[in-house]
Amino acid sequence: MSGWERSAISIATFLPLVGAVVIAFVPKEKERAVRSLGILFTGAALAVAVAIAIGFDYGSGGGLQFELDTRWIPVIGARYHVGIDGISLPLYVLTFLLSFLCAVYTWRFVPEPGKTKAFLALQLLLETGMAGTFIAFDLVLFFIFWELVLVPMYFLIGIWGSANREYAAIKFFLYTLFGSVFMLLGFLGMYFRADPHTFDILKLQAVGSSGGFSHTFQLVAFAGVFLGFAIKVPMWPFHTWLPDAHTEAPTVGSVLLAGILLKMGTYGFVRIALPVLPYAAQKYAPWIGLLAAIAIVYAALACLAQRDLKRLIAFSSVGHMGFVMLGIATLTPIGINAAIFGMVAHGLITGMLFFCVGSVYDRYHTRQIADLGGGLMQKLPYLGGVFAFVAIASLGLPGLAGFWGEVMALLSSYNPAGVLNTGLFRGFMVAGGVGTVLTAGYFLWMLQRVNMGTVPEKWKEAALPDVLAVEWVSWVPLLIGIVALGVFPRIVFGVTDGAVRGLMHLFGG
Amino acid sequence: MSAQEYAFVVLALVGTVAAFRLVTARNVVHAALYLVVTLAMVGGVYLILAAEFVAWVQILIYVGAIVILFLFGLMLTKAPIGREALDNQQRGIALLVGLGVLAGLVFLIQNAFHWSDPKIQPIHVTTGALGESLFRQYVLPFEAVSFLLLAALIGAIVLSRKDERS
Amino acid sequence: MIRLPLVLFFSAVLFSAGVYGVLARRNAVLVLMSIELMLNAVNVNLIAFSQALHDLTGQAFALFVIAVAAAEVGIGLAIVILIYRNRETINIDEVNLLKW
Amino acid sequence: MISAVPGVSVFDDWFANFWVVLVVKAAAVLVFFLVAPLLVGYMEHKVLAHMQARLGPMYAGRFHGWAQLVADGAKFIQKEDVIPAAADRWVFSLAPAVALIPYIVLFVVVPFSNTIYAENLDIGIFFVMAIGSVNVIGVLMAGWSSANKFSLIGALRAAAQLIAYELPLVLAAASVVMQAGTLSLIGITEAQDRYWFVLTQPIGFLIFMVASLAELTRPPFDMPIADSEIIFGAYTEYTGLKFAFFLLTEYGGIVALSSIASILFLGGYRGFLGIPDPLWMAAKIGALSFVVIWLRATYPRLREDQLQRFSWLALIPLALLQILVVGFVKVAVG
Amino acid sequence: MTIDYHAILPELILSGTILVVLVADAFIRPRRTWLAMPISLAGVLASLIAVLTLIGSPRTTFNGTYRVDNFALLFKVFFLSVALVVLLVSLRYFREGRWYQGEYYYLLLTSFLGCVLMPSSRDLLMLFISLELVSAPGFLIAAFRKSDPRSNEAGLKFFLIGVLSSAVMLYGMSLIYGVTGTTGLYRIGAALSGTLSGGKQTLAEAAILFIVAGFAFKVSAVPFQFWAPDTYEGAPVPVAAFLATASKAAGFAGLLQLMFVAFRAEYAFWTPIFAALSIATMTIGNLVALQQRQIVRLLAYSSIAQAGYMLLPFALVSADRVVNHDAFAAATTYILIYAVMTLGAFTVVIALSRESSGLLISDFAGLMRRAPLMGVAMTTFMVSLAGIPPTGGFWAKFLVFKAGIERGGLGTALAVVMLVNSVASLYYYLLVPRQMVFVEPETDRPLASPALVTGVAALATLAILAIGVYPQLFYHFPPLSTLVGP
Repeated sequence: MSGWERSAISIATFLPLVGAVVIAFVPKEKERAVRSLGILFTGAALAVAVAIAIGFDYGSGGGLQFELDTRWIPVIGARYHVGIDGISLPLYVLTFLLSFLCAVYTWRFVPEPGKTKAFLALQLLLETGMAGTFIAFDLVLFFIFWELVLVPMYFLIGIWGSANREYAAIKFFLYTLFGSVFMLLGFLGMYFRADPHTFDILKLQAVGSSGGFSHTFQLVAFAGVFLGFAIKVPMWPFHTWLPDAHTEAPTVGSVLLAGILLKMGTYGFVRIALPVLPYAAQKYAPWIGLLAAIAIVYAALACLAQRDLKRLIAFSSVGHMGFVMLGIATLTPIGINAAIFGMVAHGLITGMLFFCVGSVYDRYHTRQIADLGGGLMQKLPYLGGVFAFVAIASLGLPGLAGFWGEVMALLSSYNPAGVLNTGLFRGFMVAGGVGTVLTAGYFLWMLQRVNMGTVPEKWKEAALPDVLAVEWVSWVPLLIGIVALGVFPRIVFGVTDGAVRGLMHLFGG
Repeated sequence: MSAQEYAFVVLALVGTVAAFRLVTARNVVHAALYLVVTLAMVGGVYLILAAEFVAWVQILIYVGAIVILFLFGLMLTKAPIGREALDNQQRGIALLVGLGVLAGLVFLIQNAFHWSDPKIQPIHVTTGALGESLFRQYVLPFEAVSFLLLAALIGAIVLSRKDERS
Repeated sequence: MIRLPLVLFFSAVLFSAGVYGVLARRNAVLVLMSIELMLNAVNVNLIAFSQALHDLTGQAFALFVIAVAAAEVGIGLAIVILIYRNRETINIDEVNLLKW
Repeated sequence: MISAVPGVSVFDDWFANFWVVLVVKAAAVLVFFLVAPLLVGYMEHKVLAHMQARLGPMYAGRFHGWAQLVADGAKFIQKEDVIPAAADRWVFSLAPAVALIPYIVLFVVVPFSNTIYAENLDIGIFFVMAIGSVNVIGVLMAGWSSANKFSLIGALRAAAQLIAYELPLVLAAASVVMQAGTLSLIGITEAQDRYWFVLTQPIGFLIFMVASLAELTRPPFDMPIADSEIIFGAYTEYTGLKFAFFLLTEYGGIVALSSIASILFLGGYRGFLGIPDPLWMAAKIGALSFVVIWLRATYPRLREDQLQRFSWLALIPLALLQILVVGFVKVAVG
Repeated sequence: MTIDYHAILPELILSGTILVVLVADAFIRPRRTWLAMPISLAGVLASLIAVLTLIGSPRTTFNGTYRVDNFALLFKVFFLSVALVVLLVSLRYFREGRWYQGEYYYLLLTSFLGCVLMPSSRDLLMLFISLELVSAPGFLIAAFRKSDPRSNEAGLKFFLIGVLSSAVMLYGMSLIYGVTGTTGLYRIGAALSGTLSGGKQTLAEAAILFIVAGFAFKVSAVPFQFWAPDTYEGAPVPVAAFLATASKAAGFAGLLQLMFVAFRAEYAFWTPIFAALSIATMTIGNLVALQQRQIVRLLAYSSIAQAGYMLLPFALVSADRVVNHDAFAAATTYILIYAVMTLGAFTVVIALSRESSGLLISDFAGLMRRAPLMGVAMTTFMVSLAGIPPTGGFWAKFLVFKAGIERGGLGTALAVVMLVNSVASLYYYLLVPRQMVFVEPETDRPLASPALVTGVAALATLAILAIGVYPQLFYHFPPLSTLVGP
């Protein structure tokens, strides 16, 4: 293996961290330098990530590539084991893409109270944590990256958030931490039950698929990791931190939170919970499916009741993640593929939605649907257009990215894995279907209230800029992505399918 | 019972009574004086147990120095003649705990050592032998204690001296 | 010839009396005296065991305990006098500026 | 670890002997204690008087007032035993006994020849120091229980002084012990068969004597009873027999410390010229007592702070130095 | 018996330094008394070098009562490093204001002498003396702010509870001596695992209880924790830092030796006690910490809660050697990492105490702006104390969890309790960064922090982060330095 292959993903992952340190040493008066550095480092990291994607051998997406497995903490048996496979790759690239776009966006939009330097440094730190989670193949390493996102996100929300930011920040922190410590217990349990003791995810998967863990243990351990992942996803009823965090977070924070952070939870299910603890996964799957179905319907209903644009989108996230979880719960290759697709699509779409809302807020200084009062199309045609486009993508219009994830998740639940109760899952499918309709309903209603109609008196005279160049730069890639994924879903499915099938093979069948 | 045991019992009884008076006395100086009695009786017990050197150390250090320090402390802080409330409000609890500890210990001790079985055959230890052991086997703790005493001395002076300014 | 438990009982009595004193007294010096009582109980134990085991360690140990006790009384009284100078009281329950 | 000889405790020893022996010994000690201080007291009367160019007592007992102290005693017995109303009766009454008894007990180990002694403890000098330190408690008791501020100040002064000078005293004794290689008083005496330790440790001797004076609260170290400042210190409220006890304590103390000093530094009962040992001992005690009295007539009283300073900054460092030197010599020679 | 002077060389150097400081203080002019600090520093450094020369095969001297093995060396290096730090941060604190500087350094060093003796003491007598040598100067320097009644009170409480607990501990030691006939830890271990009559065994167990109670005071475990917050608050801040780190670690060093060497055979008796102690300590520490407004008290309760975590591994001891090994390593690691974090936090407090002596948490407002370095440092310490990766504190907790899960049963339950506690603790640990970041300061004036103090804080931050990223740097020391036999 070449040195490039061994180190590429580490380079990409830690470049932002280096960037954060570099930025920390730039005097804070040099605003432009700071912003340039932010774009530079995220851009460089993205470039490396793209290079990885190009160098990726799509023919063998099931195996680990760019793998590096080296000594790290021998005393506790933790290794620095990173690698990338078909499941990770889309999420990995998405991470760098969104981070880069956020850095670009920050060129123009630094939320109150400024402090660009700290803002960008924290963003970069966050990026390392998120990216690392998707490549870690050692539970301890995974956990470290997982937790690494907490502190920067806490400050991003807490410092640059809106009115209720501190409450939201601490709530986010405590919820996720609470979940993750139980996850850690589960990890430790896996370590000790595996013979020989190991934190290596691949080895644990092998142990899990060969029935190396007792049933009782699996049930207990799954409960632990479930708590960790489910809170992060967030699954109903652990979702209550999410609307607060999203609503209060600055635009960039929301984008990253929705676009990537939530994926860490679902990714954890796919990567760790299911393959390592297959028996428990089967036992819990109906319950997960149930929660997912509830989430879909509940979120849709909640959205109908929202008056705050951002909060509405936050709740819609809960619903979308419900589809992802439903796909996972079916334990079928189609379902998991759908889930991964759904994650990527949600990352693009919801990220984009938050950008839009951020820009709307930037113009109107309000997010209340009633205050906006409609007429966005008239007042700011480009922004209104983009917003409408993304909202429609989000409700799952065929031909756009949102569609494939949802429809395939529903499809897979028509015919879940053999061990699962087909009838039950078909029930979930019906609920999901109802959810889709409701989703379409609330998005359209929202568009009607925001985009359509005439411009209210108070905004008529206001000189509001339409989409700026910076915004175009940071949005276009996402918009292209949304269309591209809608038209060519193979972009993702082609990558993931091999890996998913490999995983499902391990998983028991 | 042997003659030593009779002597012991007498000393122990006096010591016990004095100890009780010490913790119940209504006057601080009386308490200190009861402490002297207890200490002396304990010293007597050491003598009966043929630990002569320790016995006289007990008198020299405890009675001759520690109690004096106590009395000094009491008088410098204006120990009044007469009674004052020396006890706090937890006498009942304290009594319970004290009795509990006593009962527990007595039970454990009689459980561990049969009443008649281990009889101490006191051996007269020459001071020389004790000195040997102190300065050979225990020379390290000995030196450590000397540092402790020096620190206590210096520190106590620093704390208790009056600063010019105040 | 002395029965070992007899001596140990005496020590237990001294110890318990000390415990009572520590808990029941409010004057710092009296508390310290009660603690001295407990230390004496320790020494009685040590000497008794030393003679029962015919082992010198106990006696050496007792000497160390006495030395340390002396040091601590010195320290304690220095602190007590310091407090008295600042506060005019050495009752523990009145020395309560620090509260959680 | 046990290198001790299986043997018997002190008490075994006593119980093994006849009670009569004990009683006799006790009586002998007591009698000596009652007689010797009287002699010293009388000596003080006369010596001081002559040093101050006066006669001193001349009437009681006809011959140079030899019975003056007996008469004093009789007078004290007759006097009313007053206990102040505010005093703490028990402590007040016990104080003289507590002050006096240690000095009596102390004589148990003082040898007057290698056969005439009450007890030969192998830690004799240590016993002396231990017992001698108890006396302070009596003074403190007296001072506190009198409910008189002068008494209390006196007692505190006495205690502070006794603690301060206890150290040089013990240290000086310790260097003698080091040279002699034994704690036993007879052993120490016998160790001076070729020369007195005062020759090798003159500084130690001086320290010991000075510290003894302070221990006895004798002039020039008599701040605790400085009559011009605090009347009569701890003893202010005492009358009658109780007061007599304190006087007895003082003279007993002079005898006691003189005898210890003579044992430690002047070869104790060892003499020459064929004069019996006990007489040598008595002579040395007398001589040292004379010195103690002599100093009273010679030096004025120190101030309280000078007194403490003298001990901590002069005597103790000197005594430590002495120990160091003895230690070096001992190691170098041995 | 010949004495292995090399084995006690660090202690000899340290004692020499102590005497030099004492004498020098008497002869240097009052305005120059701060010179005692550099002298002490040099002595500690020399002693540290002497410790390093001892690395190698274990040495035993003084009839087996004193042993210099990896365990001892690890702790000695640790204590001397803490000494360096405490000395450095003390300089400015004690130069400002009317302090008995020379005496302070003298007493501090004496206390550290006790610390250094502690991990080598394999004998009850030595343990007792070391413990006293740690504590007694501590009593004195806790009351060093003489004119402040709060400091006096700090000293008095610390002293009374300290002496009481030594008395209780000594009583236990005397009983152990009576039952086993020895004071040597290894021989006690052998005696306890041999045949004892039932009655004697019970008595030994009671004695263990007494001894544990004594040490529980030293490490401020509930219910012996009352002194800690009061004392930390009242004492000069560097002294509080010392008490919360070195002094506490010394207690743990002693406890480790007692439990793992002398009393291991009785583990069935004492592990439940430690479990209860641990749970009570961490829970009460955390609960009360939630209500604190004063920073030193907050740190004090935090240190109590952390003591609970450190006690947890003791409760895991069992017949399984591997588990014991891991539990031992977990406890050791936790103690060491904890000390770095706490010392760092106190350093920041010292920097801040120069401008406000009351030191409420609200005094931290806007610190991130006024002193970014200190702000980042304090945030790191707080996050680390809460146990969030990628900081050293996480690895400390991780090892404890790991050992708990490995033990299974009770261990898992304890780990869960500890987890819940860690999460709850986050709330109050975040209070400080919250103040620093989110709250506007009254003044924008940059905080004037002495270079020494800043340097120490930066160093501690780096250490915490370095351990956090690459724990292996440090992780192999504790497992090597075990007292659990092969």
